[in-house]
Amino acid sequence: MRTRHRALAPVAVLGDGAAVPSPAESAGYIRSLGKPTAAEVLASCRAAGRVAVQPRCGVGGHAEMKALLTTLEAEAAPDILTLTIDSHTRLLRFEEALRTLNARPTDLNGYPLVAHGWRRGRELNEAVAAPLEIRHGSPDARALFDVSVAAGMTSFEGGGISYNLPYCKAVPLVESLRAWQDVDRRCGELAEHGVIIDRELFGTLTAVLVPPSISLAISVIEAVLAARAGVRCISVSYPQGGHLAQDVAALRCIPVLAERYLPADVQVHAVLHEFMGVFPRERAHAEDLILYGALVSRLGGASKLITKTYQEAFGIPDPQANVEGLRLADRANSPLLGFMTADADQVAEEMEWILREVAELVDPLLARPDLITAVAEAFDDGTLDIPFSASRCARSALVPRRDAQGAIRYLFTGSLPFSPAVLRRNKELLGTSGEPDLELGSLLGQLTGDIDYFRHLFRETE
Amino acid sequence: MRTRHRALAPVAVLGDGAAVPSPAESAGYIRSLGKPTAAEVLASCRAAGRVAVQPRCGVGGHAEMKALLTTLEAEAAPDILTLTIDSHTRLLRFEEALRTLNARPTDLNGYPLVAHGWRRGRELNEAVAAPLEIRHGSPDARALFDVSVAAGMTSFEGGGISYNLPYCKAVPLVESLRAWQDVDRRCGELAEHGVIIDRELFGTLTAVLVPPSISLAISVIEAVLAARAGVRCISVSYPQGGHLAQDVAALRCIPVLAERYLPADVQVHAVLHEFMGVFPRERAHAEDLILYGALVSRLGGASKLITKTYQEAFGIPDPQANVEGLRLADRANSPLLGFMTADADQVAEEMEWILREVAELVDPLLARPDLITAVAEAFDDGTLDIPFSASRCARSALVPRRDAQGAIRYLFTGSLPFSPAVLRRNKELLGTSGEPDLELGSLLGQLTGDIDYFRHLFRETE
Amino acid sequence: MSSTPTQLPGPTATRKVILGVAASDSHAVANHLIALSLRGIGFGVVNLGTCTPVEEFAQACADHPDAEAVIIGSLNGHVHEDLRGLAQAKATGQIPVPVVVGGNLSVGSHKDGTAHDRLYSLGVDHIMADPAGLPALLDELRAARTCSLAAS
Amino acid sequence: MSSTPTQLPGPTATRKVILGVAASDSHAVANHLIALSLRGIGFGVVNLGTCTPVEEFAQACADHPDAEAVIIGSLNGHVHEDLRGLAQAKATGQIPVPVVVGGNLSVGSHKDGTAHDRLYSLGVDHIMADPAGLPALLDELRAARTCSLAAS
Ligand code: B12
Ligand code: B12
Repeated sequence: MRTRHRALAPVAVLGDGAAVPSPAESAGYIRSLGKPTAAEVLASCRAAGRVAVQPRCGVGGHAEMKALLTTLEAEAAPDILTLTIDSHTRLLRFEEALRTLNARPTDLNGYPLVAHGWRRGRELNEAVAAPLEIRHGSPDARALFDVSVAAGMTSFEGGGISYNLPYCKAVPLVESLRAWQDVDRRCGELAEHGVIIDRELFGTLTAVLVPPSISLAISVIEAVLAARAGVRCISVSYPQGGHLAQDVAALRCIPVLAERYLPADVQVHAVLHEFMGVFPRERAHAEDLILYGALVSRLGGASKLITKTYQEAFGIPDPQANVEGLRLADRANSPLLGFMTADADQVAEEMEWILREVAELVDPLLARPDLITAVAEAFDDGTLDIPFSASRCARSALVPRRDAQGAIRYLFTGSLPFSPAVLRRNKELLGTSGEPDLELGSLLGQLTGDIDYFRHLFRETE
Repeated sequence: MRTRHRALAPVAVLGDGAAVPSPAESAGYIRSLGKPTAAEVLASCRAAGRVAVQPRCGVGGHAEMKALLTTLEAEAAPDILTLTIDSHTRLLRFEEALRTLNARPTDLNGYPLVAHGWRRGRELNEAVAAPLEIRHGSPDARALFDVSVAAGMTSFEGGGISYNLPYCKAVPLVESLRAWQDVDRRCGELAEHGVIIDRELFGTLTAVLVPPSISLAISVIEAVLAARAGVRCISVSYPQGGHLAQDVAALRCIPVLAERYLPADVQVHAVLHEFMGVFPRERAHAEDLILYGALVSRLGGASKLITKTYQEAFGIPDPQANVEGLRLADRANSPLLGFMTADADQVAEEMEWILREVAELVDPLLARPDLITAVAEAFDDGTLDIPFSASRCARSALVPRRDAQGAIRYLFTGSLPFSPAVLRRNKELLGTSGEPDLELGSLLGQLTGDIDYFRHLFRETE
Repeated sequence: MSSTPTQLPGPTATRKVILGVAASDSHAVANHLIALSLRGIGFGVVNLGTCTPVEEFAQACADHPDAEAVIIGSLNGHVHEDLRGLAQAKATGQIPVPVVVGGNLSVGSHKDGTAHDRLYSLGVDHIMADPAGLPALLDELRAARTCSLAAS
Repeated sequence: MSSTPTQLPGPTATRKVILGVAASDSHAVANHLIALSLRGIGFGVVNLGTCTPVEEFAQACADHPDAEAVIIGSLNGHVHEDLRGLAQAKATGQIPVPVVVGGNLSVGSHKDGTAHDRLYSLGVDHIMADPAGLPALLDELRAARTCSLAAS
């Protein structure tokens, strides 16, 4: 149940009209806050061998948001807290966000920070001890970034590809990539003022059946662009797909890729997003999956875990469900679980192929002088692609499927520039002798089965 | 928070004076109840590869007890439910139980079933779908057993040794063993009426630093006595000690011992009691330990798990804590945890020695014609013994210690008839070259450290 | 391995629907699958995809006067604000066909009926839970329409 | 390996206490450890062990008139019913020495002060949390007693 609060005075104009402070002023505020930055928390968790846990959380009203953050901190003490932004704000529909905020704040699926303004953001920040991350989905996040930094937030999610393709229909990639280059440059500027902003990339993409090498290839590209623009701390997030060895391998690839493609002085953290696809509906099943995800993050050596709740299948969770999700996930940090291991051979094999696929996808692009143009062209001609794109900028000619063990493989690769060896392995693992079944109805059934994988596994669909 | 209820009319005389029905009548009632017996639930869980979960739960008031059971069932759906009996009733202090029940029911640390009477017991039984077990600690449980069966309870914990030595000071073993022979014979009688009572033995004993071979040796003796008296379903419980391989090995020894020492037509189930010693006080730590225990039960192939709560260190838990403990423990039944294993070599080695130690303890006694007398004499001369006995009937000359890995070993064996090989191995594992330190202060410190093992492990004592 | 069924045009379509996801909503998976399955049973699907404002649905109605229905998905809880302009678009005849809505139609994990009531008063004609019911509903709608055309 | 320190008698004792656990309570571990540690620092400990009714404590006082205190542990939450007879035993002089109680003094996980008040009104003189404080308390009690003896 959400705590009831007296409504605050309505917000008359966006951000109450207060001019956003300069980066230097914001950096000064952040240093004066007297709390660790997200980057510092990540570094100290990594040093302590602990996976930092962080909720998704965002509600429309200001008092409700504050209560949500303080409740989560009091009852589950996550290492980092979140401000999830509503989807009007994400799409620069600031007026719609403002109107809904004033008319019916509970109709918002996140906190409209631009409408509330940076001063309210500071109030939230000062109400809790943990640093905050802004999680959103904006192809163009420049306005939101400035407000966020002014509010003292030290972690900001997104990227020119990963916050475009899953989050909008018709924003050209060149535009979003340029807008995110601006954000990244501002991070560089803040670093010069002594404040490191953790820039998390949204490797989760469209979340459903995303092959690891697609997620990591896109993160590599975004990470290279971010580092070139001056970002000093990059979190590479990867969405749990559901197959233990594949997920552990994907996470363990992140430091290898960082070493291969990024300058040595950039901190890189691996982050796991607990299963991002269709969640089981029964509480016990959802909790099994939450714990499983948390264990995967530990086995994969992630620095951070973004949690889900047992209400995931139904809607934005209430605070209590969120607390319980965090607590359950934190069990994976138990000192008593040192005995748990993932099969080393299987993980090594998955890593080898993931790294190879990523290289086949990104090496040709990284060789080009203008990476942004190269990326836009690649999506255009299908040499880069994602499944189930929300945007017309990606073809979604790539079709994933689960193999018999539940790992995510490529059924169709569209125009992805994979070597014959990679294509052959995927074919073999899917057991598609010759051409796969092109009949629509049967493909649809198979895909739906793969999407609902965990509901089937828990026999919820019988 | 305990739900508040209107007090019922006070109980005028024990059990409201209603005569207890005959075994045949009780059996008829149980068959008419239309719910599975505990033995049936255990068998079906075992067949499904699921560890049945069961709470500890008992409060003094009748309405409160009913609310507790229905809450636990509604919110956590344990496979079997419990009626934990207060400690006046355990010690036949029925009048004290009745007085406290009428004066201040919340002062009771369990449900005084004899005072409430079998008709109220039936009401509890009929309020829930799961079968109920009576858990108590009575050296002489005959009155309680009759009331329990009349109330339709199909599982009854205890044994002539295991409900004597940890639970009273001066009841001679021969007396308690004979009283329990009566209980076991009544189980045989009920079996003839078509009702199988699950008889759980309390291998947990004094719970603190109990070496596995002591627990299992005493269970073997009680199981042999029970089977001879006609019991058809025996649950052998073992208290989690805290060392993964040792605990898994102990659980896996149970079917081996059953095959070695019991008739083939007796069903035997292994049961794990989540850590029964000093619990950590911080909620997160307690929950880590609860999950760990549950995982051990799965790895050890237990049929059932008796759960604890995060409030264990403080007192009888409230219903919500109990619900949460059950839910967390049930995660160990997740179909997603098939990848977890215990080190096979380590487990095999521990099993070999546990089986050997048990044989050295019980074989001489089982060879004697009168097992009850043999057992009483053995405790008398120290060839059977338990640590930290509550009773004067055991010497507690045996002193356990944890080895460097946390496994429970023998520091002093008193007069236990162990072979030189066993003694040597324990000495080696404890790293005690020559005679161990006999200085009192230092031994006390070491023992306290071992007792507070998990509080230290979680750094609660720094 | 180069062409994929999600890219295949539907077979020569005799019936047509307009499909899309509400304005602030980028959830694409159900949209992809619904398009695939309607095409699979012979519908022509004008799929406007994610993030589609009411005006874009209206424009599609103008471009495809033979469309039988407008089918809108919404998962992110913002359906009411996103369809704010629907009442007017229907009143002015810009969206002259039945509007079917489905998905997750309010914010939060505890649902009640008010979200549906609010949608009906915005001009939504049908609310569906399971897309598997779409073909039958479309048949019904066509039957009703033919009737009312015949009657008028 | 045959004799064990828990069995060793204390060194020649100059001071003596009576120790035990309340009547319905069989928790033995703290009792074992407290006995060990008091003996370790030179006390003679008459350990009545678990499940000790008030009458048994009184009998021990009669048998050991030189005992300085009666020390009672209770873990199972039943301390109030178990010590019901204490007030009378003290009033009649059957337990003439200070009574110290420690352990877990009420049923349930949420504790308040009332459990302690009820114990004081039953005649308990001191309630202690940590047994490590026992030696200091016993010294204090002896000093107080010597004083009051000297004064009388
Ligand atoms: C995958 C996913 C994403 C992906 C989407 C990628 C993409 N571009 O498609 C990503 C990660 C990008 C994402 C983003 C967000 N998501 Co999202 N997402 C999900 C998730 C996990 C699965 C959705 C999915 O793909 N399902 C597979 C399809 C096949 O099923 P479905 O969408 O549930 O649809 C079924 C029915 O709803 C129905 N249906 C759907 N559409 C239609 C249409 C018609 C006409 C009919 C008849 C039926 C119908 O039929 C389908 C089959 O049964 C769900 C939670 C879940 N279900 O487990 C959350 C969920 C839908 N997301 C949610 C939210 C809020 C968001 C965000 C706003 C972020 C936030 N604040 O948390 C952003 C959206 C940004 C935006 N602008 O909209 C919420 C909605 C909350 C609510 N209503 O209260 C959910 C429920 C998660 C949650 N518990 O908070 N999400
Ligand atoms: C081991 C144990 C048992 C063993 C005891 C074996 C034995 N014969 O000794 C077994 C399994 C048999 C058992 C049985 C029961 N137990 Co028990 N048990 C425990 C447990 C897990 C540890 C106790 C222990 O040995 N601790 C080690 C010693 C060294 O520490 P301690 O006893 O806590 O004592 C410390 C302080 O209390 C204090 N202290 C103790 N005594 C004294 C005396 C003095 C004078 C002083 C100054 C200080 C002092 O100093 C000690 C060191 O710090 C505790 C929970 C926990 N703490 O984790 C429950 C616990 C004490 N048991 C409890 C209960 C209720 C029972 C039962 C009644 C069953 C039931 N209804 O659940 C029966 C008792 C039957 C009876 N007739 O009394 C409850 C008490 C509940 C309450 N007060 O609300 C506890 C807290 C568990 C719980 N959360 O429900 N138990």
